[in-house]
Amino acid sequence: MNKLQERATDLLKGGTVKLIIGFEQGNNKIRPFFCEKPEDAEKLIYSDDCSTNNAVYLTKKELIGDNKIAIIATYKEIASIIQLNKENQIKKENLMVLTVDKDGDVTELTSFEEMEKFCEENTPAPDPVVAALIEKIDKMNREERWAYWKSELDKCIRCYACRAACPLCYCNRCISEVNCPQWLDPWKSTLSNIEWQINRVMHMSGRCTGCGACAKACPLDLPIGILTKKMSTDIKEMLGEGEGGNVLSTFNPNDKENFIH
Amino acid sequence: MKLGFYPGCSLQGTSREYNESVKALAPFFDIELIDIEDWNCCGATAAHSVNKDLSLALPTRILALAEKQGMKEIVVPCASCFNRLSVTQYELAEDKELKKKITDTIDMPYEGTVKILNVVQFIDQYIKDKLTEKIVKPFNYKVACYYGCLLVRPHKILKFDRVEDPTSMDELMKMIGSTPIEWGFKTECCGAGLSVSRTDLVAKLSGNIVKDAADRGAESIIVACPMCHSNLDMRRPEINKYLKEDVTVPVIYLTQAIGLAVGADPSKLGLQRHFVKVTTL
Amino acid sequence: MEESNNNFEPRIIAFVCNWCTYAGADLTGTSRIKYATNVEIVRFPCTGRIDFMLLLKAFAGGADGIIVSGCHPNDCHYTSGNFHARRRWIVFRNILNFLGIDVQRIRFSWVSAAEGAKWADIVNDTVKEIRELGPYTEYKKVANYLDEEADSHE
Amino acid sequence: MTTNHAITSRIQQATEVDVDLCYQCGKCTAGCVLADDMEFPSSYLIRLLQTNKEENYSKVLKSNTIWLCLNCENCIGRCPKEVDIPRLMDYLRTESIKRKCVSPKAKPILSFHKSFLNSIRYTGKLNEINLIAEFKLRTMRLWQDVKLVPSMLIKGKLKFLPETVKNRKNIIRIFNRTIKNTK
Amino acid sequence: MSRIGVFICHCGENISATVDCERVAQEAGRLEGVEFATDYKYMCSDPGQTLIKNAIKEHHLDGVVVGSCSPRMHEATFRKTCAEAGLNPYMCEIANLREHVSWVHEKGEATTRKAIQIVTGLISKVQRNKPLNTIKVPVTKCALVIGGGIAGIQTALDIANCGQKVIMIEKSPSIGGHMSQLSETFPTLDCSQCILTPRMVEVAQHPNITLYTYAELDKLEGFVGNFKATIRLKAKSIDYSKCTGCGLCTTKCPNKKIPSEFNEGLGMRTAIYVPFPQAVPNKPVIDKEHCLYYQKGKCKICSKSCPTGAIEYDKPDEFMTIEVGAVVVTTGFNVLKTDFFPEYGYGKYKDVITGLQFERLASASWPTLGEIRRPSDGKIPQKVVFIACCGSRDPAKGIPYCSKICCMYTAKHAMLYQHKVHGGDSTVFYMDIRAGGKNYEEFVRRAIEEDHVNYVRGRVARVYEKDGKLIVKGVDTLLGAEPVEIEADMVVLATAGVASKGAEELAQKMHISYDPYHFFAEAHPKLKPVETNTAGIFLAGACQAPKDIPETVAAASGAAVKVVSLLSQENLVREPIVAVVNRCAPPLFSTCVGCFMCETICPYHAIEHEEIKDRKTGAVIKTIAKINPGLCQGCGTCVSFCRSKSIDLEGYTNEEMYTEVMALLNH
Repeated sequence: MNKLQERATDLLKGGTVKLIIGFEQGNNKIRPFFCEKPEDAEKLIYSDDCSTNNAVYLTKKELIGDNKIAIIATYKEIASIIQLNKENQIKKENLMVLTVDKDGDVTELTSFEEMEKFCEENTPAPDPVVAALIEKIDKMNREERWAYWKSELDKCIRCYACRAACPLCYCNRCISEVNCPQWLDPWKSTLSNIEWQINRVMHMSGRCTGCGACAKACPLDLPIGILTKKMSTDIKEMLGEGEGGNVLSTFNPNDKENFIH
Repeated sequence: MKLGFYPGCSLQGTSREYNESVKALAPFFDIELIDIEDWNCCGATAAHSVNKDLSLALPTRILALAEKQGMKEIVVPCASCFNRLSVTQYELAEDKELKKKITDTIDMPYEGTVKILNVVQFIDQYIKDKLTEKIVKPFNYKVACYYGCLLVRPHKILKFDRVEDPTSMDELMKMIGSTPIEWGFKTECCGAGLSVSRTDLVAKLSGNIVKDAADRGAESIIVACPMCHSNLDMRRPEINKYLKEDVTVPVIYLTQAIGLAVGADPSKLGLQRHFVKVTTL
Repeated sequence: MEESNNNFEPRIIAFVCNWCTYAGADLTGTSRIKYATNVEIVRFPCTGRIDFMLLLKAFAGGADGIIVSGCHPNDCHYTSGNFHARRRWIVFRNILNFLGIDVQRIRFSWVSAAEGAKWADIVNDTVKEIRELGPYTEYKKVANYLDEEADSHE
Repeated sequence: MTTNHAITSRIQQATEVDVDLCYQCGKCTAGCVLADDMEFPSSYLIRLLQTNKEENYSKVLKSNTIWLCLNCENCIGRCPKEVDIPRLMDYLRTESIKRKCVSPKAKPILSFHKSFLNSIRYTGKLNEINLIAEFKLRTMRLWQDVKLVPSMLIKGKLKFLPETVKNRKNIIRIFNRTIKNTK
Repeated sequence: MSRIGVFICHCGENISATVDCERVAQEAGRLEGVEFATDYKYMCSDPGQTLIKNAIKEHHLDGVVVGSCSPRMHEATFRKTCAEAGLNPYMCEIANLREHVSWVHEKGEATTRKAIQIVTGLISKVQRNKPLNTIKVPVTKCALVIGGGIAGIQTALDIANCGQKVIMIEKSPSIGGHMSQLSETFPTLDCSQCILTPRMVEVAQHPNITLYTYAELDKLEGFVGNFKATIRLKAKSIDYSKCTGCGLCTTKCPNKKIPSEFNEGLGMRTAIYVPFPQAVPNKPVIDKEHCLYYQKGKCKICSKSCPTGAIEYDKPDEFMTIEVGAVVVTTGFNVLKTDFFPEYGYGKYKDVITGLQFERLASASWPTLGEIRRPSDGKIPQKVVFIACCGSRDPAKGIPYCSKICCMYTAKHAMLYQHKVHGGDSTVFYMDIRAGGKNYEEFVRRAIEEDHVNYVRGRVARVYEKDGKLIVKGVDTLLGAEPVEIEADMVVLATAGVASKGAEELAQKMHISYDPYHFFAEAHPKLKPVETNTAGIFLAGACQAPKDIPETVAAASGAAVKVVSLLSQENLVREPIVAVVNRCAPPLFSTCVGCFMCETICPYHAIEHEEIKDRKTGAVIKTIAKINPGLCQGCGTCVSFCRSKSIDLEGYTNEEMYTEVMALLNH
C-alpha cells in the first residue's frame, strides 16, 4: 500500500471520516471513487487526469449528509473548494482536504490560506488548444462568430451535463427550472440553447475557476469551456480581481468602459 | 562585505579628504568599497540647468555601469551626485518612454535595480550597529550637524530622514560622544553651484549658516557634502569678510569625525587638507 | 414580411431607471422636444434592477434595438445601483460580442433628470443607427424557429 | 496658438508643471534663500507666467531669477500645491538660452555651467583646473580666486593632468545626442 | 380571468391633439382580460376620478390602467382613487401617454399605435400584479445622541423639549466638547463657558434626557424606528451613587504630571480627575493608563482619602443594550497638532501653539485668569504671529479643503491679544480672508482697523528659534512677494480642522457613508443636509465638515426636528416596493441556497441571514438570505443579480417586467 492508501485506511478505520472522495482506475480512464470502507482504500489512486472535478460532490447533501469526509484534491478541487467556501457552501470542520505530492507524500491542507498558497504554486499552464480556439474566434468578424456559435450550439441537446459537472452550479433551483416567468424554453432550440449558455457564463462570471469540467462533461464536445475561459480573461483585464470572485456584486466607482455615452 | 562605490569628481579633486576619510573608515568595519569601473561625472547642477536629457543620460550611464559590474548597492558620498543619481533613477522608473530614450542615448542596457546609498544611509546600515564598541577616542565636542539641501530634498524621491530638521547625523554624532546643538540652518542652502560664478552670494548664504552655528557655541560643523564643505571651508575668507568678523569654527566631514573616534590616523582622514584649521580638535 | 431598409421602422425597447432617465424623458415631453416614435419605455426603479435576461428576451420578442439608460455615475438614487449595472453590462456585452450577437443594437447611456434634450438625441440616434443596420433578422430567425418549421411544412 | 493659455500649456507640455495650480500663497518665496537677490522671486515669477502674456514671459526669460535659483528644492518641499519650481526653472533656463535672451547679470553663471560641461564633454570627468581656466577665459575674471591656487596645490586639492573616462567616445556621443553646443 | 379597466385621459387636448384617445380605448377594450375601457377629457378631475371609481365598483374590476400624464405626476392620485373604490392601489398602473407620447411625437398613426402598445404592455403587467400592503413599522420613541458637544447638547435639548426621550452618550468624562475649551466666541466676544454651561446643566437635569458619559457606541443594529444600540460604559472606577464630587481624591493623587486634554496639553492633571471645574457630571474618573494602582498595583491613595468609599477599582467595562427609534451623530472634529508641521518645528518649540491652545491661554478659567503668558517661560509675549491655513488648503501635506472656522477665530485671537496685551504687536499671515456670515466681515475689519492687527498676505515658510525668539520667515505677496522676517515671542498656528479620531470606524459600525477625509456624508449636500443615507440616522455639527458654533447649532436644531417628526409617528408607513426572498415547501424551504454573494450588492445592508430550523430539534437545516423590509429601499439590484431568481422585487417582479416587455413587443 502506498502512503495515500495507508492514510485513507487509518482515517476510515479510526472513524475520523465517514467517506473519502478520491480517484480510482476505471476500465479505460480515471474515475471518481467514493471510499467508505477501509478495505477499499487500496483502490485509491492519485491522479490529475480525472475529467471530473470531485469538488462537485461537496455540495451534494444526499451524499455527504452531516458527516465528516475527506477529499483527495488536485488543483481543480482545491480551487473550487476555496471559491465554495467564499460562497458559504463549505463546512470546514466537516471537510478534510488531502493532496499528494510527486513523492507520494500525503499533505493535509488545514486552512484556506494553505489552499490559496497551494493554488498559487500549482497553477496549471493555460491550455493551448483553448487559447488557440479563442484567438481564432476573436479574429472572426461578427457574422462569422454568430454563424459559428449558432451551428455549434444548435447541436446542444440540453442534457445539462455542463451544469451537473460544475462544482459551482449548486443552486437548489437553476434558472432553467424557473417557470414564472419561463425565462428559458425548457426544450432544445437554438435560441434557448444560446440563452442557456449566456446565463451559465454570466452566472459564472468572476467565480469560474477554469477547471474545464463543463467542457469535458459535454457529450457533444461543444466548445462551451472557452466561453467561461474568455469571460474570465476579459474580466481580469477589464475589472481586475473581484473580491472573493464577487465581480458582479461589487463595484469600483472607477470601472472603465467605452460604450456608455 | 563588498559594496559598490561612486566617488564623483569632487572627491577626486577639491574634496579628496572626503574620499580618503570614507575609504579610511571602511576597513574598520570590514567593508571593501569598490569603485565603479570607468565612471563619469554625474553632470551636477550644470547639466540640468542647461539640458534635461543630458542631466539624465550622464547619471544613467553610471548606474548602467554599476549594474553591468554586478553591483546591488552603491555608496555615493557626494550629496550632489547622490541627488542626481536618485532623481534620475526615479524619473526613469516613472516614465517608460523617457527610459527608452535615455538608454538609447547611452547605448547601454539599464534596469534601475541598483540601490543608491548616501553616506549617512551607508553608515546607518553597515556601521552603526558596531560603532559603539569600536570607539576608542570619543569625539567629545559641541557640534552643529549641517545637512544642506541635496541630502534631504526632494523628499518624495530621496525618502531620507525628516525633510525639515533631520536628525540622522545628530544621532550618529551622539553615538561617538558629541553633543549636537539645536540650530536653525540644518537644511538651508549654502549656495552650492554658485561658488565660483557668484561668490558674493555664496559668502552671504554660507555666512549665515556658519554664524548661526558659531553663535550657538558649536565647536565644529559636521557635513556630508563636498559642496557644502568647500563653501563653508574654502570660502571662509569671503564669509568672514561678509560677516565682518573672524569665525574660526572648522568644518568636518561626518566620516572624518567618526574616523577620529574609532582611532583612524588623522592624516589618512585628510584633516590637513582643510582651509579652516582643525587645531582645536 | 420582408421590409426594405428604406421604410423599415425598427422596434426599440428602452429600459430606464425611474429617477434619472425616466424623469429625463418626462422633461423631453414637458420641453416639447420631438423624437421618433419607435421607442417604448419600460420603467424600472433602478438600472441595477434591469435583468440581462430581459434584454435577451426583448431581442427574442422581436426588438431590433435596445436602449439601456440610468443615472450618471455617482448620481444613483440608491447610491450604487448604476455602478453594479455598469459592471454587469461590461461583462454581458463582451459575452454577447464573443457569441456574435450584435452589440451595436444595444445602446447604453447615462441620462439625468435634467437631460431632456439628450434623451431625444439618444432616441433619434439609435433609431437612425438601427434603421441603417436593418431588422435583426438573424436573431428573429433563431427565435421564431417554430414559425420557421411551420413555414417549411407548408 | 490663439488660446488664452498658450504659454502655460506649452510649459505644462514640456515639464508637466501646471503653473495654474499656484494660488499665490508665497510660501516658496518666504523660504527662498536668494529671494532678496532676485529681480523678482519665485511666486512673482509664477504669477507672471499665469498671465499668459508674451511680454511677461520674456520678462521671466530675461530675468536673473532663473539663473540664481540654486535648485535647493526648499520651495517644492513646502509648496502646498506641489508646483515643481526647480523643474520649471530648468526649463526656463533652457528656453532662455534658446531665445538668446540670458540676463547679462547671469552671464557668469551660464559661463560656469558651460565650462563645467565642456570639461566633462571630452574627458567624462570634471577637472577643476580646466574648469576654472575656461571659466576665467569666458568671463575674463582672470584674477578671481588666484590666491586660492597655491594653498590648494599644497593641500593636494588640484590636479593638473585631467583624469579621463576610458570610453570617451561614449561620452562624446551622449553629448552629441543631447546637447550639441556648449559654446 | 382578470377584469381590467382601462381609462384613457385626453388631458384637455394635451394628449388627444396627437393621440387618437378614443381608438386607444377601443383597441384596449378588445384585449383579453379587459373588462372595461373608456376615454375622458380630464381623468384626474373629480368627475374623472368618479368615473374610475364607479367603473371599479360596477364592473368589479381587479386591475386598472390609466393612460394619462407621467406616473411621476399622478400615479399617487389614481392609486388613491382606486383605493377609495376598494381596489388595492398597487393594482393600478399608469401609461405615460403625455410626456412620453403626445408631447414628443407628431399627430399620426405611429403615435397612436405607440400609445396602444404602451397601454397593452401595462395591461399585461397589471394582470400579473399582486395586491400589496404598505409596510408599517412601529417606532421606538427614544433617540440616541452620540457626542456631548454643543451639537449634541442642542439636539438633545430640542428633542427633549418636544417631549421625546433622549439618551446621550459622550466618550469623555464630561459633556461640553470643544466649545467648553473656548475663551470668547466670535463675532460677539461673549464668553463661551457662560453661554454653554447652563445648557450642560440642563442636559444633566432634563427629565427626558438620560446622560451616559465615558460611554461609546459599540454596535448598532436594526433600522429606522427600530435601532438596537449596544453601548460600552467604560469603567470609571468610581461609584457615582456614592461620590459627592468633593474633589479630595484629585488633590491627593500622586501622579500630577499628565497633560490635560481639556487644556490641550498646556496644563497638567492627576490620574483621578475631573476634566475641568464646570464639568458635567462634576465627578472624577480614574485614567487607568496613568493610575499608579492600575499600572504598578500599588497606591490606592484616592481610595484611602475618599470620605464616602466611592472608589471601586478593577470593575470591568459594562455593556448596555438600548432600543431607539433614531440616532443623531454629533461626534465633532479634531484639530491638527503642532507636531504635524515640519517647517514650524515638528512641535518642538513650546511657544509655537495651536489656535485651540491659544483659546486656553486666553481663557478666564486659565491659571493666569486670562492674562496671556507664553507657555515656555510665562512671559507676556510682546510680539505674536498668527499663521492661518496651517494644513488647510494644502493638498500636498495637509488637507485640500478650507477649514472654514480659522479666519474668524484667528481674527478673534489677534483681537483678544491686542485687548489683553497693551502695546503688543500681532501679525496675521493669511492667504484669503473668508468671513462670510452675519457680522463676520465687520468683525475682521474691526481687528484690522480698530485693534491694528497687522494682516500680511502670504504664507510662512519656516519658523525657527534663536536666542529665545521665534524667527518667522514669511512673505508679503502684496508687495511683489517681498520676504518678511519677524522675531516673535509666540506663534499661533490656525491648524486644520479634521475628522475626529475613530470617525471611520464609527461610520462603519453604523453603516453610514463618509467622505475621503472621514467626515460623515449627508444624504444630499443641499436638500438633505442633516440626513444620512441610512434612514433614521442623522448628523449635526462638525462631524460632517468644519462648522462654527452658529452653523452647528442650526444643524443640531434641524436634526432634532427630523428626529421629532420621526418619533411623533406611531408607525412608519413605507411603500411596499421591497425585495423579498422566496419561501417554498420543505425540504427546500426557499430556493435561496445561501451563497450570500448578494450581501455586498445592497447599499442599505438590508440582506440578513435567516436560519431555518427544524421545528422539533431546533437544528439549523439551512441558512438563507432575508431582506429586512425596514432597510430595503427597493432598488432591486439584488433581484437581477440572484442566479437562482430567489429574490424578487414587489411591484417590479420578474414576471411582471417580463410580461410587460413581451406584451409591448407582441402587439
